[in-house]
Amino acid sequence: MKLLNLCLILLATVSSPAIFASEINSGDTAWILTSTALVLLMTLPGLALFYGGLVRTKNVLSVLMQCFAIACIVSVLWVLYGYSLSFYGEGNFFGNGDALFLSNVARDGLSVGYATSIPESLFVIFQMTFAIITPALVVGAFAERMKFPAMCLFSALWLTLVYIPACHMVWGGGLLTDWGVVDLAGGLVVHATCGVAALVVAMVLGPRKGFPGPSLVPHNRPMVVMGAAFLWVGWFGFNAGSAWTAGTDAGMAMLVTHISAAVGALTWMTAEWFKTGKPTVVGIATGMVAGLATITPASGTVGPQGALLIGFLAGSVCFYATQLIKGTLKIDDSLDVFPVHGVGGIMGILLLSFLGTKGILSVGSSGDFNPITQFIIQLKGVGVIVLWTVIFTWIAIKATSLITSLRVGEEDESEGLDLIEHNETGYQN
Amino acid sequence: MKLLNLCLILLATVSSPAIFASEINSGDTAWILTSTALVLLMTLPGLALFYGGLVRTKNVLSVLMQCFAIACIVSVLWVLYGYSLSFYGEGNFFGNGDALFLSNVARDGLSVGYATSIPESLFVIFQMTFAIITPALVVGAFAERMKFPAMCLFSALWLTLVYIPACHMVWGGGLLTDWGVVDLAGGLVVHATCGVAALVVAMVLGPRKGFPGPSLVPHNRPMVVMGAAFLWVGWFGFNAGSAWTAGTDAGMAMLVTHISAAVGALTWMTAEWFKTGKPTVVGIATGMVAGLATITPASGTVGPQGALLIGFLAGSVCFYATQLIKGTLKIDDSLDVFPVHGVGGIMGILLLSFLGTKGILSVGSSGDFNPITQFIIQLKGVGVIVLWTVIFTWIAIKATSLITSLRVGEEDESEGLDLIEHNETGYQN
Amino acid sequence: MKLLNLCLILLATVSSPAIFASEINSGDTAWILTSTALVLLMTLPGLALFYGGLVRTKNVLSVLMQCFAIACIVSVLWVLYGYSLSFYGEGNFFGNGDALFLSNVARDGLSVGYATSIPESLFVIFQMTFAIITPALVVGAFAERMKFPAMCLFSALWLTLVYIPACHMVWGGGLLTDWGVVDLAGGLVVHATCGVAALVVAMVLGPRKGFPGPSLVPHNRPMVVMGAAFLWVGWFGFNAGSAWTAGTDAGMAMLVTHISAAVGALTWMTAEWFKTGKPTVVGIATGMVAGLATITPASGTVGPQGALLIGFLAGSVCFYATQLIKGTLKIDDSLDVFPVHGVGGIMGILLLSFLGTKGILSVGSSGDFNPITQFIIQLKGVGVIVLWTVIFTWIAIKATSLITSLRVGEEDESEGLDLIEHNETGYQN
Amino acid sequence: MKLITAIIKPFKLQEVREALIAAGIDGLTLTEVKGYGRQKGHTELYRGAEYTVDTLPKIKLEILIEDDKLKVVTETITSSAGTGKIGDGKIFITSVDDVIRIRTGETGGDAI
Amino acid sequence: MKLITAIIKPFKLQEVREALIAAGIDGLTLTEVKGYGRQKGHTELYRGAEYTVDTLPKIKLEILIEDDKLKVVTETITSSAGTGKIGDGKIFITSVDDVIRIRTGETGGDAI
Amino acid sequence: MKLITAIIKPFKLQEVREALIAAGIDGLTLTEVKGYGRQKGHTELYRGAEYTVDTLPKIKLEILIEDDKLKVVTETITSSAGTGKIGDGKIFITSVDDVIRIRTGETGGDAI
Ligand SMILES: Nc1ncnc2c1ncn2[C@@H]1O[C@H](COP(=O)(O)OP(=O)(O)O)[C@@H](O)[C@H]1O
Ligand SMILES: Nc1ncnc2c1ncn2[C@@H]1O[C@H](COP(=O)(O)OP(=O)(O)O)[C@@H](O)[C@H]1O
Ligand SMILES: Nc1ncnc2c1ncn2[C@@H]1O[C@H](COP(=O)(O)OP(=O)(O)O)[C@@H](O)[C@H]1O
Repeated sequence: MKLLNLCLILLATVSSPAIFASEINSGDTAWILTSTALVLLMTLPGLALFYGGLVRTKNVLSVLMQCFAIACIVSVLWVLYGYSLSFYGEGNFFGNGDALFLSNVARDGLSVGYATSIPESLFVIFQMTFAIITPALVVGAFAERMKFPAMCLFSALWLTLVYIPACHMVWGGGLLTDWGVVDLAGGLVVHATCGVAALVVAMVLGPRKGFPGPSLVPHNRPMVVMGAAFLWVGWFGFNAGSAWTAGTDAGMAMLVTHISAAVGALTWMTAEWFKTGKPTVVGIATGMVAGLATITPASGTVGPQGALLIGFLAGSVCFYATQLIKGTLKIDDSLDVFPVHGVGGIMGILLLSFLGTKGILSVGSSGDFNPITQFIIQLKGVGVIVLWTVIFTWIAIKATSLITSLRVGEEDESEGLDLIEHNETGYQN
Repeated sequence: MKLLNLCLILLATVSSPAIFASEINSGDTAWILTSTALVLLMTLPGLALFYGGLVRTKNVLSVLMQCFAIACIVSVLWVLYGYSLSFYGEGNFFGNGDALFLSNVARDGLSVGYATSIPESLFVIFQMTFAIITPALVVGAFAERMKFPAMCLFSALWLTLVYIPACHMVWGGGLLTDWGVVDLAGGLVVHATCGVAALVVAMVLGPRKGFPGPSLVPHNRPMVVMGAAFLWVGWFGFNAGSAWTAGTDAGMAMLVTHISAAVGALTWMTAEWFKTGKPTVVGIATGMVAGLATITPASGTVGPQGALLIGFLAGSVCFYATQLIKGTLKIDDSLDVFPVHGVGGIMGILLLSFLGTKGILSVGSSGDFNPITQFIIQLKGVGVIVLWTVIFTWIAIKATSLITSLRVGEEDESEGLDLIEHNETGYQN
Repeated sequence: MKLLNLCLILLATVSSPAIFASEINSGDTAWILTSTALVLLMTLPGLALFYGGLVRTKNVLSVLMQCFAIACIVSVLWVLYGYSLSFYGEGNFFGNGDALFLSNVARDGLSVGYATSIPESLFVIFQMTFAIITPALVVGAFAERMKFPAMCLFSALWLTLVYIPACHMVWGGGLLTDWGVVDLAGGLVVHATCGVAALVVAMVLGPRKGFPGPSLVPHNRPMVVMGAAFLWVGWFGFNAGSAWTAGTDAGMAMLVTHISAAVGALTWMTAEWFKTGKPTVVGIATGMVAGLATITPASGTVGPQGALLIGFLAGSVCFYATQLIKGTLKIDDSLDVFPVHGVGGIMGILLLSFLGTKGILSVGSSGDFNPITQFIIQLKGVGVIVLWTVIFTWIAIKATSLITSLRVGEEDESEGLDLIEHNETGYQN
Repeated sequence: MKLITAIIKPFKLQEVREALIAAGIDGLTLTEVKGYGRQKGHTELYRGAEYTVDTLPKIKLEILIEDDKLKVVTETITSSAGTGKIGDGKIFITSVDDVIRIRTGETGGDAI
Repeated sequence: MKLITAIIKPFKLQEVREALIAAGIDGLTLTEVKGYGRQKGHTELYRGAEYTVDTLPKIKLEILIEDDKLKVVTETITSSAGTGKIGDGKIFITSVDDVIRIRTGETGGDAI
Repeated sequence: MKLITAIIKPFKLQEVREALIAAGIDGLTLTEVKGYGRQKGHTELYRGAEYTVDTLPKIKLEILIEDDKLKVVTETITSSAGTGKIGDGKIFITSVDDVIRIRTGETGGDAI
């Protein structure tokens, strides 16, 4: 009886969720619910404002509209087939159709594979917010000239042909999962894909009228800063949410994410200060985004000191990459998606091999850990994703151009997309 | 062995917070704390910006001020008597005075009734954020012409005469609770009441000078989009917070909420595209709000497929309702509160009978579940709330008009409320 | 015995918070992760927008840049030595160097001292967000005239000489911890330091050209309201996060925080209405901030009724203090940091002695509780912090002036800091 | 040819425009300006302090017409823009040497 | 001295400016205005309702010149601002009594 | 009657206004304009690239006066708006045929 009592007393004090691995943990669930809200905040309003402020007055609504429409279209496609093709089944490049229309997602269902302590419904929507932001990032490449119907079609195709397979390959049990590629929150899946796609799309579409030239400048820099702030705050959900639990991994992910953002911002600001004589607010904000993009894949494995280094490389390399693409190569990747996200994401993927903590990285790769081995795995991963993205982005944009014209006419471009495409104007007096 | 079995059985059931009804669960609490912040974000800055962007430059501050003042006034009244009259006691229409001044709310107290795993203090403030947003939504009906003192008085009366009884009837153990009306997060309590009130107030006040006409257009559409984005993100707390726990219900509520928002947005955009030839950003944002309002009561019971349908109906029906009210009936419900929130909320309340999952709905209603039976219960609930709201909104606005004049003069209306009512101007050069 | 062992083993796998004091609790961790995001939101974009809207068009970017740069600089210094000097070691005024470069912060480490149920990495970053906002608040004192390089240097020095020792003294086991000073979320550490520093800096720098005069008015009041809204929402993380757990303390902290904000807002609005004849939106927003600053130290100990009183005193006293500093004393503390934060924070620190709940306060002070005794302790605390801040802020600003000039030239001030210091302009047509 | 410059109250713009169209005037150029005159400005508030804004928003209309329309136009504006209260504004009449329509190169009366 | 006032399409501004500089004109003042004329405005949308905005954004250039440059300037503007479509705008020429350079107090031709 | 058009530096506006009031001028109309002249513009930055903005914000004052006040007004403006640096701006003087006060219908000197 004493024994029984003891048991009961002990039990009475237990309130833990985790007793059997496959049960919902309310703390983890609370954190991923929150993270989902934070990642949605990154796109709406974060990215929308960041991009919207960077374009000219006459195009501000078109950019907001593009981000908004992408968020909606991707959400629907994710329900219809995106989630299923990304996270169900064992294919190398695509999953299977077991969860089409989310038919498999029970009200009480637990998440599959990793993330075992949260509901599957939550896993679906958390991942959906990643699927939303990736094509929305590509908006920066074709801003101020692409037609809205073409934009919708292209984004839907691109999600299907690039994002979903990349997601499946890296996170969903596909080829790169098998290879042991480490990518916590999307250096490859999100940033490399959108960055490379941006280059391809920018080259196919051609530059804006007046590029390069002094007329293509931000119409509302406070809006840019505001958007950047939401990206920063939201990114806590992006990276620390990707730890799937509310524990030490999430805490460290948040800390290193923040450090890299801060150092990336200061480095870019300083580089610009040296080059041009003045520090700028668009500069510090852009450096911050570069710092965030670069730490993204590594935020599950590096520590604070590694984050300082990653932030520094993000701020400096991405700054010079921006000069290169626009200044030297004269490619009108209008809002610098490739140099910031593409370069940052790939750099982070590669750096993490050397900056990671041993014990953690070996989880991802097979057997015991060796930085060089991991680096080669990561490099192969980059190769596959970059190649895949180049090919299928090109297919997506070309296919779109066969169905509907990609660009507005020259005069319409002068007039501005807000009026031409949406019969609206941003600001009235 | 028996003892062992007993232990195992006990352990097997432990994972849940609910084993002993009266203990705080830190995960649930974390999520409701977060949800409270999210729902406050919906009003400030969400709704304030959404509405503020929709009015003309000369009235932007007046709308922000109205939302802000309502938030403050309601908070105080909620502490003084609102919470007590809503959630204490068994009256059909009103609660009792046991928690006036929150005297009953102990520092360590647990929440009453449902929501048994969070502190009562948290229950008080989470509910308070709902009480704030409801009268703030009504601002859309009287924007650009109501005097500020009248607005304050009316909102206080309306909270007392409409919101509090509706809240008590549906959620606080009153008449509709007894009938078994299902309303997860406020299709009736929030959206039907504010929507119907908007119609009444708009008709009593009469239209703005220049209505209908081309001069009454949004002064800052990026502000509208920004506000809409915060509504979207905040609504995750509104609906998924109304699950009271951080578990599968919250995950599913968030997922279906998001789906309905996305589909509502796309549907409205498409309807508008057909009707006018162009998709607009104010349109897509409004459709999104309609999608959110409509799923609100149903977000605890429908699944992803049901959410697709609800979103579709929200986007299409609310779009045409907007045309009807302003275009055909010429009622200047200035920012379309009734067609979006009223129509949406009521539609959601009725639809949930048919789209809900059996096992869940039967919790709300008595005995075993039958869609038709539930539909009739829901319909009766709508009848009571609509009737009650019409009568008491009318009383509240008429009582206000006896004490202080409702509208600014014609010349002052031309001048703008910012200067006339607040001696401030929105933007300076 | 076997049976007993089995039970124990099963229990040992339980990850419950309560069972062994020094284990991660996922719910608490979820809430502090969220709170960290909320407190960052307070500075970026909250405070940045609040301050940015209050200045003139030509200086909007400079203010955003100052807030942004401070956030980044402080983050780096916090990693290098700030955290260590604040929270490690037993010195009266400074901690020690055991965690320089966060070398002591293990991936799996638990937080030290209080906050025992969250990871140390999370403790580091949560505290970092407080260290960020404090010097950012001082921006309000030197806005529209300080040079950017001087601003950077001063902020770094000030963090080191004022914030870190204040933080260590009150929260990190230093002098005021020993005395038993109660300061939940930073009435002394955050608001008294920034407020007093604002006065010192404003007096050393001298007033803006045109002060006092009608030209120094907000350029974008909707931006001010938006910023205020984020401060409100973010403050939930500030105060309720400072409860360290997701339980009853956090719930009550959030409730009283909200009440004080609402009452502070209404009181300021009413005072202004009496004095000037009109209620204003900048007024209601400022009163809200005063209400929040004042409840900050007391939010762990007062109840709802006490919060009503604190909010009332905040709104009225801070309103008149603002008139005094600018109107009577003619000190150009440009955005009223001292009267709002300094006066509010100190008032809250002192009031809590009388409004606190007995059982709780005695935890902070020694032995059994007596309001007068506690008041004297609090008063001594105020004395030390105010004196320390006056002296070291003066040293920091003077040291800065020896290295680089503090103010832009008169003509540059007319031109605006955006162009002069950053070669950017806020808005383009 | 004459250039009529009218400074009017912004909320009268719609009415003036319609009256002008009715009078057969279908070309004009508007500018947002600030006026200072006998009409007092207003008080604004900022954190309990009052300050006076003594300029008021006005709309400037510039209308180029042939001489014979002078009377019609000034009378149309006077009657449609007037409220009888201080600050209704002014109309200036200046002579213009010539006018050119950029599109066609036409000059004089044809170009209006 | 003459004051040339040109109303042009905003997107032509850059071109006109460059042409004027090439023609030796290095001083001018720009104003953002709204124009109403033969060129139709556009339709805007708001929640399913259409409304017409019949004024169009234009740029007004004011250029003070000595009489002998009149022809060069009007021709430069006409050729650089023209698209051949309705709404290209107009050029007004008015006589100016005198001009003063504030900095130096110079007047007349020296002050331009 | 004369119309005095002065282009001045924005930060001098307050001073000029006060000087004019002191000189008995209590009516004027302001427009925000952009000026291009000998005063160089400034460089702006965008993500590491520099671009030149060669127009500068200026304020245009339009003041209608009777002929006898011409000298007072131009001198008042010249002295209060001058900094002695390039870009101080210009004053144009043009003759006005007539002026009408909309409120009363007064014309000529009475209408100013
Ligand atoms: N002398 C003037 N020169 C230029 N504009 C003037 C002059 N006097 C008045 N105005 C313009 O006319 C507007 C109305 O003038 P005001 O004196 O206020 O009233 P009223 O037109 O009834 O006499 C002013 O706001 C200003 O824009
Ligand atoms: N009578 C007028 N007075 C003043 N401005 C005019 C007049 N007619 C036209 N304008 C200006 O010139 C612009 C172009 O005129 P519009 O009639 O549209 O085309 P076009 O110049 O090809 O004849 C108008 O938008 C308006 O700003
Ligand atoms: N020829 C001109 N026509 C019209 N406005 C002019 C002309 N020249 C100068 N301005 C205006 O006067 C301002 C000052 O002229 P600028 O040549 O820079 O210096 P300054 O007045 O000292 O000679 C310019 O910014 C422009 O607005």
